[in-house]
Amino acid sequence: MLEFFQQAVNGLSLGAIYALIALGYTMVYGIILLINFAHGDIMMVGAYVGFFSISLLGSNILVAMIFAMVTCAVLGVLIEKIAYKPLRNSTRIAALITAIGVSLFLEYITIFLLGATQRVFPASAFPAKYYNLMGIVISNKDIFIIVSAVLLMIVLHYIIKRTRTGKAMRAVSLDREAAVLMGISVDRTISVTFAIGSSLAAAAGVLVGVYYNTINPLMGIIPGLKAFVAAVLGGIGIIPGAMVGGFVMGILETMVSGYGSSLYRDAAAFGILILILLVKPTGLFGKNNGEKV
Amino acid sequence: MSLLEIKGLNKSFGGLSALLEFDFRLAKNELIGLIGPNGAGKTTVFNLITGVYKPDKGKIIFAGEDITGLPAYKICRKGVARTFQNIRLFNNLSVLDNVRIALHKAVSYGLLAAVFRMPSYFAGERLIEQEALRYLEIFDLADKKNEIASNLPYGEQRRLEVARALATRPTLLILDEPAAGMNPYETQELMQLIRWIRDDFNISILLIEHDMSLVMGVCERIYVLDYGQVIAEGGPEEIRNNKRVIEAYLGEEVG
Amino acid sequence: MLEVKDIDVYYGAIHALKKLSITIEKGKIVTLIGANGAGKTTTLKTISGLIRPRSGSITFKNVDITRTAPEKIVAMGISQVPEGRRVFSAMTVLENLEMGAYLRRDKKEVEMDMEKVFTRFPRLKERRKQLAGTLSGGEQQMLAIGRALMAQPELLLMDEPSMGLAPLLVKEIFEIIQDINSQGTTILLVEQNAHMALSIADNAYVMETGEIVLQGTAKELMNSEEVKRAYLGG
Amino acid sequence: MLELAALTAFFMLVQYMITVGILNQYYQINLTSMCINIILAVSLNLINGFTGQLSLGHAGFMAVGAYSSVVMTQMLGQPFIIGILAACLSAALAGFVIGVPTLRLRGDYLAIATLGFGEIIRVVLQNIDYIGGPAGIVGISKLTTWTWLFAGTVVSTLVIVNLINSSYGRAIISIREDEIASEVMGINTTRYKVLAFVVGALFAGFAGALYAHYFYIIKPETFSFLKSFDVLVMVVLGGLGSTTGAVIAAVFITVLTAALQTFPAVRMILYALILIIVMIYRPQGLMGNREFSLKIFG
Repeated sequence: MLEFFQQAVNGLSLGAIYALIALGYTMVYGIILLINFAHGDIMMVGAYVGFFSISLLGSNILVAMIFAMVTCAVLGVLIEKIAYKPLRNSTRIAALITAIGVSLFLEYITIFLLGATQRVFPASAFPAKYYNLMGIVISNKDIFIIVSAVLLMIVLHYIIKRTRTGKAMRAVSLDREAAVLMGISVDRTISVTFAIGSSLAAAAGVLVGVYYNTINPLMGIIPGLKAFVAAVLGGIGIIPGAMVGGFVMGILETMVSGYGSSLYRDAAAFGILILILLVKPTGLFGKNNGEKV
Repeated sequence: MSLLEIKGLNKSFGGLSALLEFDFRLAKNELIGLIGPNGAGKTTVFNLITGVYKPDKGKIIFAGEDITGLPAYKICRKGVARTFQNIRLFNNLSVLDNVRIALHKAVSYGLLAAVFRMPSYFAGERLIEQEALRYLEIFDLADKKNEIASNLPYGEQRRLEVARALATRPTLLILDEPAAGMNPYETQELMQLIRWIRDDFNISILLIEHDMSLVMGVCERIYVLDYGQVIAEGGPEEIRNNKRVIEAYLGEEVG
Repeated sequence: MLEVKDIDVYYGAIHALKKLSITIEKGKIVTLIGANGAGKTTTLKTISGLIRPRSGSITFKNVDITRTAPEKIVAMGISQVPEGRRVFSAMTVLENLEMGAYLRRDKKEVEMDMEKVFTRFPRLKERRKQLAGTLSGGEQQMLAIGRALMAQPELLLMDEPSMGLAPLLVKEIFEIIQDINSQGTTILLVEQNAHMALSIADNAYVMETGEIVLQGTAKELMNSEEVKRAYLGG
Repeated sequence: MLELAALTAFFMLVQYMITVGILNQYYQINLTSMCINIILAVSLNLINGFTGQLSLGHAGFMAVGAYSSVVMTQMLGQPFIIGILAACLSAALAGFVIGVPTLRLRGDYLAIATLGFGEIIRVVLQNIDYIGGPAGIVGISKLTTWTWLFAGTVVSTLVIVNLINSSYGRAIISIREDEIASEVMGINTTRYKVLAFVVGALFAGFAGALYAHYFYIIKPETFSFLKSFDVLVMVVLGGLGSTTGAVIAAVFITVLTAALQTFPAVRMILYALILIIVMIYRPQGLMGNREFSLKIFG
């Protein structure tokens, strides 16, 4: 039983990271119906920005995170303007192929510029401490990851529920034409969505650096895909769904590694994806709406 | 005996009832119109008959067979063909290919004959092409057979869609707003064409139309739908003077 | 106030509006009637800037708005109650109304206008925390009207406000339209329900396949055989 | 007839150049990659281009084919032809098993599901000790000859071209054009989607067998989704729905890959740019859906 709770706690911090990434997927999908395949790679860029601001500028982890978030917000907006906006009226498949292109581009331009080698996230940024809570070991890293992820989610929730911009985002995703009739600028709203989604991914990137201690240019692929699965699990386009989906994925993953074989951990994620797509493609929290003829 | 008989058909979308206890009969060789204000549920009826949607409740009997809930391709194979309100051609394909695809259900050679180019393939392809050209000629589109469908002018796209539907050799043809976007002159032509198709192909036709002159001029019997229910049924003259119909269309007389 | 002059609109191969002209004077209710597919909704969408005409011009208060972005047009004082209501279903009644006032910065006045909407539609006030998607058809229509009013329009475009509503509700909606107009908002009303529309309008246009086939005062058209023909065929 | 003569002459010429050693090892490797890439691109194009169903799992089927052929030839001591048949059949079966449930999904969901299945295939291969687990199988005898490559490429291309230019092919294309209209025209769209998927998978398996018996070693890592993306680049560049385009793009990408062998990152950056730029500026690809005619039995 103790073992089970230990695994759950381990899964919680991983799940928090997935949830942060999944939020970006779900927000972008909600507003332009695009699976932003490059989202995981934006997370990777965030991790690198965080890495360099700690190792070169000597900033502390919070400053590094903010730095990464700002950089990636700009990057996300640029990607949308350059690669996705021209395709807004094309098929969704064309947009998806472009997104795959952007993903490959980010991965390999990073390899080209910085090399493919793994880098060790500076341990000085985060000296590890462990606490024992009734037999369950929890590290200060876990606490940091969970707390910062939850804080960011609260901020996001506030933005979306309370602010004018957040409401405009929801309006555009619900009915773009009606939103235009309210005087909402769709272009601007889409940009804001990319900025927020990408900055959350950047924060997740720094947290991944803390969690695994290492970063590399291809580090975004697998967490990106798993976060995507989390978004689908919760019902893509649905924000609370992404949060729940993220935590479920994280906990499931540690359970599979803990009780089964870690070799199957990635396959399990895809298995869940396919199961969800086949059984309830709208996700746990999604509603059904068929194609109109 | 009626060719198509619908009993107590119901369909709702997200709790909103689009069609309520819809009853309908159509005899062999009849030409029937289905009219009603926007959102009355007319296209829903078509989508249910042709299997694009599945009904929540009710029965659709076609030629004595229950076709309720069958997939669309099976319903087509039983002899129901249709056109769409917003024209759904195979846009990037040639005019000829559009009609040839409709003839696929009667293809006379097998998959392996196609892949290994056996004699039956060539014979079958010739047959399909001749047949397709025949339909194109009827609709005066034969000289455009190599044109890409989306490049045709609007009126010809409408005609091609009808040609394609007829090529599936239906016993019932369903036309969803065939006159939409046509000028009065083209509408006149269309009226004659519809009558002619019915007589020449010896089939039944059911049409939704907003252009009342077309419906009144060509249909023998008309069903009027409002809020998903039939509010009137009868010949054109009857319908024109029916109080409920006038209300549904012009609104209640005020004062 | 609004001058639509010779506009041509195409959807791909379809010539949807053909040299269409409409004039609306300040303070009036003008109605645009005609059968389905005649191009009424297209006309409204073109005025709101959602569709660009290929030729012709639209001027509002003597400013050319033919190529103006939709959000600027809203800011200039034209708002629309779209066909089928189009409320933001997963947002609350209150949020929907806030969206109507999206471009406004005068918080106090917005509050006041909100109160006005609630006085006009008490049922919306009761349900202000409810999601718009859970409202009945009539309530959604009221919300759509209230939302459009929150933009403080000088010209209100209404697309089939009676669609899909029970006769009693239709009557109520039309009374509301008259009331809005009497408080100074000019209205362009697109309707299928010709009798109702003509009964409250000052001037009217009848459309058929993208063209204006008839125009005049509402009284003239009310008794016209032509109007009946346009709807039920000759 | 002329085309047949030209193809035969080409075959003889290359065979001669190999025999006398004009084409050295380096060129032969690239020639092999070229043929395999053509088979992969043409078969993926059947699914992505003609049927309009975006599949990102092609490498998975290639893996199934590669492994089953190697099991046949290396572990069970069967002749190469049996290995190839096993590759085709097992990949086609995998295509069927995966296609039936997933092809109900639309557009981007299908893409992700196929990507997931491709990865599951890879992970499963990694976990089977009998076939070497993550390390794969080493020391596969080199049975893929120029004759096999040439015949394989020609047969794959011809079968797909012939399929497309038949009533069955038109049924398949109509799904891409408008699935609902197609269904209403009496076409069992599910059946034809699965057919295209199975045929596409079959040839991917074939390509896998040829690959395994030329390059000496196979491991699950080789068949990750990056390999699927490679093929996708070819199909997109050549034009979704043009077999000629797929062939030309496969040749071009192979040459490009060889030229950039020492700069792998640059190669991938170019791939990425190809995907983005083609989709934005020329979504129909180099060839659109046009074809050069290739009539051999016609």
